[in-house]
Order: sequence, then C-alpha cells, then structure tokens
Amino acid sequence: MTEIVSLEELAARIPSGAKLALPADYAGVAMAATWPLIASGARGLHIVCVPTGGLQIDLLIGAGRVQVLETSAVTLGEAGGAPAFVRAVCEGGLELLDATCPAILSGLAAAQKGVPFMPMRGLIGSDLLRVRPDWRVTENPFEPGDEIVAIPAIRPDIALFHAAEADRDGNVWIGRRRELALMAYASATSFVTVERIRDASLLDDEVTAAGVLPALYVGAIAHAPNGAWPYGLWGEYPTDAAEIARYAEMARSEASFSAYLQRFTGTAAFA
Amino acid sequence: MTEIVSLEELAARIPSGAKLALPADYAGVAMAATWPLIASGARGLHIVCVPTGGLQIDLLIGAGRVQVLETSAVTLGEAGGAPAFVRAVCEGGLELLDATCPAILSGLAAAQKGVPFMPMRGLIGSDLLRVRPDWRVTENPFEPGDEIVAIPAIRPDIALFHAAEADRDGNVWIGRRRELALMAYASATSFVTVERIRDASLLDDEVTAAGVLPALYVGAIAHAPNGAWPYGLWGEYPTDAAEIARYAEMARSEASFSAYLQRFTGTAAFA
Amino acid sequence: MRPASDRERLIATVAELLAGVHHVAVGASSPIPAAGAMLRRAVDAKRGEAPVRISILGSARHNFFTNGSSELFDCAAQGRIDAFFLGGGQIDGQGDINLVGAGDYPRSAPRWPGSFGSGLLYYVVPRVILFREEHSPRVLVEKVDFISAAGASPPSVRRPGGPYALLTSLALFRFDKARRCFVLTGVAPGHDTDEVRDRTGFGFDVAEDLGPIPEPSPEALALIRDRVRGELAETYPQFAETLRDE
Amino acid sequence: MRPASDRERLIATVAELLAGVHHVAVGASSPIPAAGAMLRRAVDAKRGEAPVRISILGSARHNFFTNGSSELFDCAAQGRIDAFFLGGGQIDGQGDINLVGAGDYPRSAPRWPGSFGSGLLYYVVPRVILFREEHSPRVLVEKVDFISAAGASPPSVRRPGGPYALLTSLALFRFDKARRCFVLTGVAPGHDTDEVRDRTGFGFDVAEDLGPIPEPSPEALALIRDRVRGELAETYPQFAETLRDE
Repeated sequence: MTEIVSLEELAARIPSGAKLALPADYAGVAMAATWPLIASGARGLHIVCVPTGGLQIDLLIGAGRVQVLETSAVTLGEAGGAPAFVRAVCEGGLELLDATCPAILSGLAAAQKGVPFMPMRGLIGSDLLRVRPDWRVTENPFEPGDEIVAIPAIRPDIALFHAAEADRDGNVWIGRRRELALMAYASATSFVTVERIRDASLLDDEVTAAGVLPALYVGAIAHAPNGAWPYGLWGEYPTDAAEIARYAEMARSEASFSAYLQRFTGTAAFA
Repeated sequence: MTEIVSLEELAARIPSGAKLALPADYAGVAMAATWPLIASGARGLHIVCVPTGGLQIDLLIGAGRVQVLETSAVTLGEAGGAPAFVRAVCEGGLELLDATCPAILSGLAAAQKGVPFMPMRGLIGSDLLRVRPDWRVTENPFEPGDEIVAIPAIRPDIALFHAAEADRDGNVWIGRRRELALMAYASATSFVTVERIRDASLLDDEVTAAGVLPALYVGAIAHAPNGAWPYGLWGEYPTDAAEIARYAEMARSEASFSAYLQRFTGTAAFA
Repeated sequence: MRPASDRERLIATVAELLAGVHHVAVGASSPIPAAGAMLRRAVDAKRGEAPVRISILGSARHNFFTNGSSELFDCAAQGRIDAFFLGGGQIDGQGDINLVGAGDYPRSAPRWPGSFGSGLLYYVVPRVILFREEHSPRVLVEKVDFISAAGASPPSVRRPGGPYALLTSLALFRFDKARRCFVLTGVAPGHDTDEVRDRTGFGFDVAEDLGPIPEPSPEALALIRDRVRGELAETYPQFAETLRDE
Repeated sequence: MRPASDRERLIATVAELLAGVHHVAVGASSPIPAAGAMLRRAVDAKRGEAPVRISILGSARHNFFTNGSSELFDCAAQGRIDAFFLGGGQIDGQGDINLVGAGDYPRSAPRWPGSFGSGLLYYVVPRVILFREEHSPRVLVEKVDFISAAGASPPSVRRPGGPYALLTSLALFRFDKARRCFVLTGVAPGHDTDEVRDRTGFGFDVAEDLGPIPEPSPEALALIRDRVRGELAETYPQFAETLRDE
C-alpha cells in the first residue's frame, strides 16, 4: 500500500547506507526532498545516478552524505562542472563507480527482468572496464570468440524522484519519462514527490493510464508543489538557470557551500 | 519516412519467407490485413507470436502460409482450441518453436537492446529447453555454478498490428499495450493498421505522447476502421465472441475452413 | 442458508491457500481462482487487514500493469508476485506440468495450446497453486509426456518458486519440495482416500492430519454470494451468473 | 552577402560530414552539431531528397523518443542511428577519447563530468564525428589519461561504429580505421599544415588531396542565416541570438 506522507516523513524513511536511485536533471529531480534528506542526517548513501547527476548529487556530496557514487557524469550543465563532486574526487573522498549511461540503464533493466546481468555491446578497450572489476567480459554463448560485457543487476533500495501527479491509490503519472519506471521496477520501493495529488484514479482513463507508474512499485508519496525547483519539470515549469548558476558560484568554496545549504535546511555545518 | 497506404498495399509489402511478429488477441490484432495478406499469396512465413496467438495465426496456418511458428500458445480462448493449428501439428506440417511467454519477450528485449541474447530464469528441467536447441544453458558470470538460460535475440522483419490511432507523421498511439512497442523496437520495421488517422501530431501533447510508438519504427500505416474484428480493441470495441465461435466450428474441417476464408478473401482454395 | 456448492467450496479452499499473500496474479480464463482471490481480499478487509492485491490478466478493472505483457513476468521475476495459478493437460507426481500435448512431441495428439508463461512463473512465484477441476488418471499421470515446467530443480538452479498445492474437485494436496512429491491433505466431502487413489495416476503421501476439505464458513459463503459474485461479474459475467443458480 | 564566420563554416562542414545520413542524434549542449544537422536537412529538402531525422536530446520539438533515456541507446544499438557527435577533454591519435579527467584515476585533476553514453555510442553508431572547437596539444594528446571509449577494437569485438572524422576550429581529419590514425583532410582558411602540426599533440597522416576547408556555399549560408537559425532558436535561444550578430 502506498502511503501519502509529509516531505519530512518521506525523507526520514531513507536510512543511512541506503542505495538510492536518482534521476537525471531533465527527468524529475525530487529537489524538495533533498533538504529534509540532508537535514535528517542519513549518511553513507550509495547513490546511483540514472544515468547522470547534477545539483542534487552535488549537494548530497558537499554535505558529506555520499559514500559510493555510481554515475555516467555529474555536471551542472550550462552552469559548468559540479564543484562539490570535483572537490570530493580530487580529495579521494568518494568511492567512485564511473559508468556510461547505457551500462547503468542495462544494470537497472537486469533488475527489472529479475536476472543477474545484462549483456552490453561497447566498453571493450576502455578504462571504464578496467576500473569496474564488477563488470565482466564474457563470451556470447551463441558465437564462440564474440566478446561482450556482462553488466550486473543494479537493485537500489529506493528510487526517489519528482513527478507531476499522483492519485490517492499511489499511481504516479510519469508520461514519457519512462526511465522513472525503470528505476522503480529495479528498486525495492519508490518514494515520489508530486506537484498535485488528484482524487480520480489515473488508471480509469486509458489515455492517462498509458503514462502511469502503478502504485504497486510506490511506497510513499509526498505533496511538493514546485518540488523540482530549481530544476524544471517537463510540461510544468522551466529550469531556474539563475539559481543553478548562483549555486555553482557559491559551491566553489566549502564555506559558501555551507551558507547555501543552511538557507534551505536551517542547520549549520554539514561537511 | 512512414507511408500511409491501402490495406492491400500494406499486405503486398509482406514478402514470402518474411519473419513476422504478431500480437496476442488482447493487444491489437491486424485482422483486416489478414485477408489481403492471405490473398497476396505470400508463403513460407515465419510467425513469432507475441507471446501467444489466436484466430489470425490459425487462419494463416490453415491457408498454408506458415512454415515456422514460434509461440507460447495458440488458442481461440473461450471458443476452444485452434483447429488449423492442432491439425497442422498432428500432420507435422509446421516447424514448431514451442516457447514460453517470457522467453519470447526476452528474445525481443535482446533485439531491442541490440544484444545477441538475454538471460532468463526458469526453464531448466523443462522439455521446452530440450526441444529448443537454440536456447542455451549458460553460467552466470558473477556466480560460478549458477545456471541460467540464454535466449537469443528475436529480430523479426516486420511487426504487424492494429491500434486505435496514428497521425500523419506516422506516430501510433498504443497506450499501455507496450508489447507493441517492444515488437516494433525488435523488428526491422512495423506495419500498422489503425481505426483513425488524425491530423494533429500525437507528440504535441505530453499526455498522448506518453502512449506513442514513434514514427521512427513505423514503415507503413493503413486505415482500417473496425480493423481488429472479430477481435476487440481496448477502449474501442469488444470482441465478437459469436464470430470467433462460428470460425471455431467451421475450421473443424478443411472444406468449411476454405468456405470461411473465401468469404473474406474472394478466392477459392488455399490449403 | 443454502449449503455450499462444489464450486463455492473450491473458491473457499483457494482463499485459504492464499492466506498471508500480498499480491496474487490470476490468468485470463480462471474464474474459480479469481473468485478465491476476491474472497481472500473480502475476508481480510472484514478483519481490518491489508487487502491482497489481485492482478487478473485480461481484466480492465484488475489490470494494474502499464508496461504490456512483459510486466507480469518482470514483476514475478522481481519477487513482487506471491501467488499464481497453473493448470495442465497433465500433472505428474513430481509436480511437472504439461500444457503442450500428449504423445510424442512435436506431433502431439491431442495438442493443447502451449506452455504460456509457465516456463518462468512456475520457477519464480513462491506459491504456485495447481488447479484442475478434473481429477482422473488421464490428467494426474505418473509422468507427463512433455514437461512445460518442472516441479523441482537441482540445487544449482536458483528457484524461489514452485508448486505449493494441487487442488481438484476431489482432493487437496500440498507439495513436499524436499521429497518432490504430493501429500494428500484433504478429500472432498462424500469421497474417501481410496477413491482418490483410484482416480490418481501417481503415487502420493497422506498427511497425518488428513481430513475432509472443510465446508466454507457461513461468513465466507455470504461473502461469495454477495460481494465476490458482484466483483466477478465485471470479468467473468457468465460465470458470475451460473454461480448464482447453484 | 556577409562572408562566413568561423562558426558558420563549422556548421557547413558538419552538414557535409552528414551527407547520406538518415538519422542523426545530437547531445544536449551541442549547438554547432545541431545546426549542422539542421543545415543538412534544409539542403536535402531543397534538393527534394528525404529529410534527415534529427533527434536532439533535451529538445521538446526534436524529441521523438517516448521510452525515456534508454531509447537513444537502444535505438543506436539497433542500428537506427547513423551519426552522433562526441567531444572529449582529451582525444588521442588512436581515436581514444577521455571524458573523465586528467592525471591518475580516480583522483583526476581536473575531473570532467564523466563518460556519458560514449561507452556504447562510440561503438555502435557508424559515423561518430568528434567535435571540439579548441585545437591544442592539451586537448589533442598523444595518449589520453583515461579511455572513456576506445577509437578502435580488436577483430574479436563486433563493432559497427566508431570515429569517422575529427573537426576543430583549425582542421578536419578523417579517421583511418584500418591504420587506427587520423588523416588531415582540410585546414581552416588562413592557417596551414605546419600550424596544425604545432597545435596537435599526436602524429597524423596528411591526405593527398589536402586543401583548405571550403567556405560554405551561398546557398548554405543563406539557409544557415534564415531557416536554420529559426529552428535553432527553440532549443538554443542564446546560440541562435549570437549567431545573428556574427
């Protein structure tokens, strides 16, 4: 059964050490849940970026919440590199699982299918393969000598994302952002923040049903209007590029990063 | 570029020997294209049922059009067994690739991902595995001794199905019948019959876009109102169970099967 | 209250077999399993427990899936489906099932529709209930002619699922995974163990606490005749109608 | 007509490199490749040829995908994408690219965002165009510090895709797959081969027909300044604006 809870309660259900799947900038980032998550004090998170990360990841890293980071990239887009990420990498403060987008998506697809791995073309000859001993070069059983990489299933504890709408049964409208469904299938449960909660079931109409992630996969929902801000939400509102640029500027030093965070979390130092 | 053509033209583009993916009864069967396909004289078809078959398959088999049949089941549902299928099996007139639904879906998913195979749980100890030497028991590269089956990619030449709506760009609304998208991704091209062709793009509105198979995968579209009949189409019209029962009765002998066919195709003997 | 019909007793037995289940999936043409699942849900709701989620393939109202045919199988492989029903043209004493046909493959006679999803679901769903109304040596055979899905697997195979029980109009068996055999736990009222032996083509054990399959409780019977029949009407209108006449 | 700016020449060169392509995908922050693809489409349309399909990641109008992030990669692996663009913090003479960082991994300094989709796309898209405006020994190195994706693969690896050309503000190279090296085919007007050698950290061959990178035709220039700039404005409003001022 999906529970409808407050943002704080939703964040409080993410324990230290959780393996957390988080979407890319354009896909519905649960920014409003980021502040209470940081305030809750959960540490040692294992973050899986699906398949890249931005502001949310950089905040969690800067606040010292991340132990393991699996990602294909971390960037603030137009605003440049992600300062806390770059700093943590240089200082060796992160267990880094560098990936490539389709490998993360393949690992999640393996979890979706309930199989231990998915084969994937590419990768051979790259240093990604060298630094990821958890990826294996294997032989195509249908063609001797044909080498292909096996990507192990990625099974996060929780997928956390933001979407436009949910109904009271816990169904979530994700539209064509189906990587959110992929994250949810692969994860033990999903926590979703939404712009609106509507009374009528999203499954009652075949047109809206086509864009629904069923409640079956959703553990908790929190109402969070404008909840992707400063990121935008497709079909709802654009990205606040000025705010992201402001963050990029402030995150360049640890002191001003802390000041930025404090504004949203109400508490002092985090690093 | 997607072309909008007549039903006859669409059927004429299916050559002898084509590997054809066809959907299950409930998912949008292009029945209206079946009659001109049989009339066109294409033979030696390799049919992949996604993942089961019914009336359409039985008609093609009875008309002598099918050489290879890959399926998890063929049945007329409430109307009972599929007479032409059962007759062909008993007479040894079909190359039968007996499967199980998730194996067919896994084979198509492998083609979707552009990989040579997908691993799948189950199957071990079954006779399906014995009669399908193209499926291989392989070892999970991440756990020595853990046996798992590798299902080779299924890459049909053409996916043929019926849907409610297409636009003039060739985008097709499939709603939550996403096995149709899977078929299309896996196939070299898709031929789609539709109830309606609309002028406005289905991609212009994010709500309808969520249920769209993009034109990218669609080679040809034909307008065929009531085109799934006697099968139903979700959200449009129900199955005509009486007609399917009538077929089940007539298909019990080759003579009355031919009479049934002649009514729709206008030509005489087929077997 | 009118006494329970045979089908009402089967429905109540299915509901008992589903005790503790969170998500049960039911095939498209399985009205008795569907009714049993609906009764389970109704009983749990009356007791204030979390209602079981029921996915009925082919039903509009009970279709929670939005990712096409793949989602049932993916969902089962993810461990999100606790119970499922399978039948079989033949079922043997090792729990192997045959949905393909009798005689020598591939020229089976009779040929049945095919294996459907059994090649995965039998292996990954923890509580598979084999349900077949006909109880005869023709169906319950010593060894199936074709194994659509195997009842048990060697230790090298990861297998969270498999047979849990076998229910017919005559008897109820549980499956002993360790010993790979069925154990008779209940006989339909008015029949006895000897008749079960005569009409079963495979050998089986007998439970120490063997007894008659219980009649549905008055509470269960009332729920079947009111709420469950109403819910069934959407997906199985004909079945719901005939159930009224019993 | 005002003469072509450097960026307009890059756009026209990209359009030439896309001749014969049916479907080109462009990354989210790649306005010059996107403009080149739009010019290709405009030129083909004027000639009555089938227009190239352009998928721009992050664009609403040029997003034909409805299956989330996976669809670009699936589509490429299916062989439905003919051309794509990649850059790199470092690109070396074997066509290896580095999007991860300089120095010893994992404590790279500087650290760049990461490999994005290169680990698959570089291997399966037949015509990958490496595009980097900066032409310096810092970017074009003898050997990259980290291989995000390899320029060539041993024969045991199925590889339909790989580098096709390398375009910078200074030069155009094609990639010789058999010999795993770049071949200089064009130099930007006002520059010469010696300067290319000085500013390139890796060795390269020189094409027999080496010449200046051609100026855009008047037809191409007119299309860039009218139709292409209008189309760009939806996805890259700032870029379209600055293009006007050149």
